Amino acid sequence: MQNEFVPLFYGFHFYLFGLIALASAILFVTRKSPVAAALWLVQTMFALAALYIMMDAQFVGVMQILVYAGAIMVVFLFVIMLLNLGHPDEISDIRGTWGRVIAGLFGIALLAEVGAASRNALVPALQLPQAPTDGAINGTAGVIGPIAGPMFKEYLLAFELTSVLLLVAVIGAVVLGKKSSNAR
Amino acid sequence: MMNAQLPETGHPLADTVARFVWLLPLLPLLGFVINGALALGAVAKIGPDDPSAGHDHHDAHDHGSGHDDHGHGHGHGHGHGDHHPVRHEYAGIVSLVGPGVLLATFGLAVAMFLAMRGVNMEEPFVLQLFRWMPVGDLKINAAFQLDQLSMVMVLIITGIGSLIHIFSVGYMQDDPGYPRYFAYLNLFVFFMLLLVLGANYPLMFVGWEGVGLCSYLLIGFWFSEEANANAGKKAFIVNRIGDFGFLVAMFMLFANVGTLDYANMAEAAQKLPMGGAVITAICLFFFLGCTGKSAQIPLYVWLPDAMAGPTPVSALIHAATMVTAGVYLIARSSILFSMAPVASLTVALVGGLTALFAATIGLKQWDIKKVLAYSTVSQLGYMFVGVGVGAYTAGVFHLMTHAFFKALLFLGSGSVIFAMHRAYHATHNHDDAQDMRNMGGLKKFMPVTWGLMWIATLAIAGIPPFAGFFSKDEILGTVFARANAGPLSTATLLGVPGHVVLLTVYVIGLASALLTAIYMTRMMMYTFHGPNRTGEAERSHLAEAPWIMTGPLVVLGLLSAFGGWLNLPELLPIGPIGTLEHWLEPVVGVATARMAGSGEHVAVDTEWVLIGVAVAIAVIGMSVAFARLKPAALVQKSASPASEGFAKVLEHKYYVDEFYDDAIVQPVKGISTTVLWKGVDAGIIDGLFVNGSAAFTRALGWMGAQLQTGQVGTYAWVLVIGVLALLGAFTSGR
Amino acid sequence: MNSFLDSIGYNNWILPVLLLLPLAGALVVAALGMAAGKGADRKTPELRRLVLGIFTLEAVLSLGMWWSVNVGSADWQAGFAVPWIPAWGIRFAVGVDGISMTLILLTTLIMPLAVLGGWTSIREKVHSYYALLMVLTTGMLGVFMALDLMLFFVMWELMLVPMYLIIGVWGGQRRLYASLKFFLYTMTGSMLMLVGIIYLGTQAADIAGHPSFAYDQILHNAQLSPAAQLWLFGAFALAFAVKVPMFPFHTWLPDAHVEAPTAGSVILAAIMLKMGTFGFLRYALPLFPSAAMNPTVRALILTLAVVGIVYGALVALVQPDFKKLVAYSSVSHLGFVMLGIFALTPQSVQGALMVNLSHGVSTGALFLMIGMVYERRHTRLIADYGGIAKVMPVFATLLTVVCLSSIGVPGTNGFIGEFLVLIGAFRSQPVYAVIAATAVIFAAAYLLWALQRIIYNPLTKPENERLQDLNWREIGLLIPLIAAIIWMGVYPAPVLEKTSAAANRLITHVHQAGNMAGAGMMGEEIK
Amino acid sequence: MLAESLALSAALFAIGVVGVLTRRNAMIVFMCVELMLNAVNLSFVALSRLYGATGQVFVIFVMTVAAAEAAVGLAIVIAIFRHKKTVDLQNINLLRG
Repeated sequence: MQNEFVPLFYGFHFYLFGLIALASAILFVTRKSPVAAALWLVQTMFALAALYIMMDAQFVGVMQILVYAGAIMVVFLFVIMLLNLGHPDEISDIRGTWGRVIAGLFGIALLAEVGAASRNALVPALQLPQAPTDGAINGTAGVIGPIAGPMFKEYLLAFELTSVLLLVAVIGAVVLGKKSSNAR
Repeated sequence: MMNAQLPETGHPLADTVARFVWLLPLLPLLGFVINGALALGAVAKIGPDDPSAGHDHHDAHDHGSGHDDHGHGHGHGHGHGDHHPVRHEYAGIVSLVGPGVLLATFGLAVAMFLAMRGVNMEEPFVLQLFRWMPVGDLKINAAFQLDQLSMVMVLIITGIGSLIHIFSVGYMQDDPGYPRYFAYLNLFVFFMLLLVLGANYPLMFVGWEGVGLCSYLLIGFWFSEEANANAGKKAFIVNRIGDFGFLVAMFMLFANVGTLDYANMAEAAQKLPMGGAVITAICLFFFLGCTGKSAQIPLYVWLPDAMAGPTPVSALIHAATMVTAGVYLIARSSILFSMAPVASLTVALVGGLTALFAATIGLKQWDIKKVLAYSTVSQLGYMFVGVGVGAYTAGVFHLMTHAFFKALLFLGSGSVIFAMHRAYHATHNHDDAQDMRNMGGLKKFMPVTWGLMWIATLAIAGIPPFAGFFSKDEILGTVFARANAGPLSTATLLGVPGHVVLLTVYVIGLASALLTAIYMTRMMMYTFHGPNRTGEAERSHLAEAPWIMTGPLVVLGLLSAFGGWLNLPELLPIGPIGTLEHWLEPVVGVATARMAGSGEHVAVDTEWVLIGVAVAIAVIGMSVAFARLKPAALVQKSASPASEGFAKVLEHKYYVDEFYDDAIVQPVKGISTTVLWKGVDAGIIDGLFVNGSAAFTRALGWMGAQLQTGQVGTYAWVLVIGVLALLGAFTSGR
Repeated sequence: MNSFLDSIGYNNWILPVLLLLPLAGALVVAALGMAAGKGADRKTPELRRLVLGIFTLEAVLSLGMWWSVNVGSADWQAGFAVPWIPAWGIRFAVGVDGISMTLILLTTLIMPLAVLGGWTSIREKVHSYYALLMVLTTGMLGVFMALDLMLFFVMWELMLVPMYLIIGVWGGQRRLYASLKFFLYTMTGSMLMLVGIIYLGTQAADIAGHPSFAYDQILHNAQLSPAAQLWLFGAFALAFAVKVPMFPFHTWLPDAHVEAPTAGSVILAAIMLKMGTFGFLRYALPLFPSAAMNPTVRALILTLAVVGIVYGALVALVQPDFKKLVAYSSVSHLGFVMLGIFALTPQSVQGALMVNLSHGVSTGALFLMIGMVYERRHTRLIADYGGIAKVMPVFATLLTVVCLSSIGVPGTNGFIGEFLVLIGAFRSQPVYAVIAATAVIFAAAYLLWALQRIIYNPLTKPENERLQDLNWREIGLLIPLIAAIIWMGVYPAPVLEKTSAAANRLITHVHQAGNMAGAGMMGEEIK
Repeated sequence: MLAESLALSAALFAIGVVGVLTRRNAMIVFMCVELMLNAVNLSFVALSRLYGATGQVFVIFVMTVAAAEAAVGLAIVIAIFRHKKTVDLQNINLLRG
């Protein structure tokens, strides 16, 4: 992917998926129906997965599709169906005009502040180096090995803790979801 | 400590019996320990292992045991000295130990006295025992000082003390607290000896407070009556006001002179300017201590109440020994007082005023012991006049004669009360056994007591040749002499020239001598003369006390009659002249000379006139009393009308107690309760600050809780605002 | 004695052992309690004996310090130090001088008596109670021993928690209010102190920038400007003043005393109040001499001390509750200690130490005796008693002796301390000393009045007629205290000699270091 | 491409925020949170091209957390719905003390 031809082709697709992600995200927040919203979110995630793959993060991209779009969002949809929330209510759940305007202003303010922060190089890490690092260039960055390395060495403890977290989450979900007989 | 002499260093007394001076206080202490253990052992009933286990078990136990404890509860229901027929189980051994240790101490004291007479001693004999409070440059040792002054005091204390102990064997014989009584009495003698034998002021202070403590315990001996317990407490607290003065005086002395030992006081005190503010303040603070212990204005109020204790206690503590500690203190500090004429004038003036003031109250008291109590206050005033004008020997002399005749008077009144009590007890009458209106005509029932008490009365009134005449006359004579010459006459007290003050004191002295003669005669007449008012049934039970009680009276009678020979004036060469004066010369000589100044003795004929005036006044007083008082017109206390006018004021002691109560005690309690406790403590500190800050926190918390709506949406909004603000702050900060 | 102690290396191990023994005991007791489960309280008799044994062992072990500690030496005695948190320069360092040695002995001797005092009155959660008492002991001893400011702070807080629980769990009716008040009051003060300690630790850092909390290091190396000294002194003084307690930070004391169980009151009064004054002596004065000698600061503290003396006495006069009365009397007595410390003369400082000890003994005894009579009658109100000398003569006798000691009657320990404080204070601060001396009057008034209303007067209440006198256990536990009262009153010289060198060093140091604040005439008097 | 990625990430994040602020349906708010997580993931991945694969490791962790969160969160939603018959956040104030 390092040949001269790539930038145009690559750039086109990069912007394409970026715009898809952006558009479907906007559509996602504006849909009244939860089901529609969920589907637009899935769309966003697919677009993001494509971006990941384009950025040499193939493994993450696959995980994005499998875990996020495939598993998590399906659970969401499943719950929406289960609770029969598929039909938009007569009364919209969206806040009033002023709420939307202020929320929008907040969003813009947030973007502006992030932009200003990166321009002011407030966070030293945002002083971006001009050239990509070696690992990124040699094309091995996206494959599983470089990810698994630090994960099972440096971040072994964190990794093990995530397993505990997941266990806790599973138990918590079961306990919460169980229909308690003595519920009021 | 520089002058401190150990027995080895060749003091003339070092090889004599005087090296056992520590035994003097130790013996009574031993008596206290034994009697105290017996007292506690007799009444103690060890409780069960688990005190909170309930009372059921105890009930059965208590009824079964039949201990004499119930006697206690009942016995003191009405008045003191209620004579229970059962003698204490340890009465025998206590009667042996209690007076025994005192007699042994007296014997030892006499031996030391003889040893002391045998040597020529200018320096005091100081026996260092151990280091007591060695802190930095303050080096206070437990040390005893035996010199002429403390020897006299020791002899008075142990001598009179022995007699009173013996008397007590009879007086207290049926009291359930018999061993406790002797324990306290022994403890008192211990502290009193510590007071006079201590070689420095702090050690004297130990004795000073210790005797106060014993006085407290003995006044409240029959503690089941609130009045007695109150009187004891009052005595202690009022004394503490005086002790405050004593303490401050010691502080000033140490801060300015650097020592608290008597031994090098004379030389150390030279640092201070003569008559300066510091030495005057020191002396005045010491005198504040004296007004407490020796019951002078304004702190005399405790002594009359102290009569609530058993009568022998009144004789020993509140007449003969403890209350004279103030006089001893000034005699001991004569070096200091002679350097402060203003303080000395104050002493003399306060003493004179007290003498007069108390004498007037004594005129209208009905309780026989109260009369004697005010008489004691009055006579103590005399002693202070003596030591105030620098007649230290005369002051100590009067202290001694007063110890003789006042002990006799108290013990005599004790006999009377004993008899009255027995009579009332026999008929189950609950009338007042101490009120003179219930007495009268006791002469024919108790002739020995009557005779001896008349000797004492003549002595106190100042009729020659009884003891009191000599001592009183010497004091008055010196006052007159000092008014004419010497540093006192030239000093000024609050702008009033010294000689005016002293002449006033002289006149006051005469006036109170007159009053003394009157009230003493009144007491004798109402008690022993005229018709008997005790009651028909009781009369047959009135009788002289047993010999164990009258015996000591006889000895005291002899001393009261002939005690004056111990220090005869030059004018009356009927025996050795000025024995006591020569004896005390090494201790108070320098100070006396300084106070006398260059002034010559008063002319001989003037002196004769003075003596004549004094005697005439005493005779006039007694005659007036004889002429005006009508014992026959008296009726029993219960039938007596309340007095009117000034008599009522006198009978209520000028309402001084009431005044102190209203002006000091109640305000202090009131302010403490309402302002300090409820106001500052509970109101401001706890209310405003402590609970206030809690309320403030709670209010903040409530406000915070209002934000806590439970609406996730709201939280999200707040969160975003927070993030925006933080980011904004970081972005714009750069 | 000394050679024997040397032969067993006493000085090398005694301090850590004293600290660890109660801690180990606490673990054992807690484990026993857990093992016994629900029926634990039935095993109380055996447990009590075990606990008493541990405390007695502790006391016996500590007694050797009386001989082994060379009080004249300028070095810390029986020192022991190991690194604790090296990264922050915190060491586990302990050591004693004459001052802390006497206080340690007071602690170890009071503790068995406190256990005996609550022998039959603690009936619930006994295991936890004794475990807490032991932890508390470690905390208190640690405060006296610590030579590292962080260790000191940890110990300072360590004793707070058990006492909070003891009051809060085994206390009286309003125990929650009282324990919370106690906790918050003390905590407020000590948090500021923590800030001060951290600041000091950074100031005493070595060249490489490693902080050090070692006491000597801070004492000699910390360069503090006068302004910084003032602030730090304020932070430390607040923590200590609450603990002392000085007027106006005293209101936790009456509540805590009234609500605490007997042992709690005894420990609180006898030992924990000494922490405050000890803190002033060991930390606030020597570390910040120029602040301590600042005329304004000194006048403020002396004024508060004297106000506390008189105020405590006056308020004590009108208390209906005997425990409260004694609590306020503590305010008064501790005022004497503060007066003595800040008068800074040899007599006054040693007198202050003496008041510390004698207050520990006599007030401890007073609380024990209140506990005894409370156990029988279940009331602390003075008005509910009266005339009980008739039925409890032994109790009455002992109470009288203890009250006299508290009043400061000569011949008892109370007198020595007060006398020395006043005579010493008079040399440098005559006005304060004279005002303080009036307390001798008030002390007699409030205690004798209470005494009269409790043991004297007519026996009118039928409930009191059936009161039983003390049992042998109670008499036995009071006898050491009575003996100490008399001994320290009659022959205090040995105790005074134990503290004299340390006190003189302190005075010299503060006067020299704080010279700019105007040491005045006192400089040349210390030799 | 890096700057664009980060910009997109920021935009997606802002959209998520706006969604959280404007929506009251618990399910949608949840999904908005997921969107925000995804936006962060995008940053991680983008930056991992510069700094190495560690960023991707964190993406994995984030996903795990998101999965756990979804599990528990949805269980809570179900429990609440069972109780209140609604998922409208306005009607839910169990958090109120």
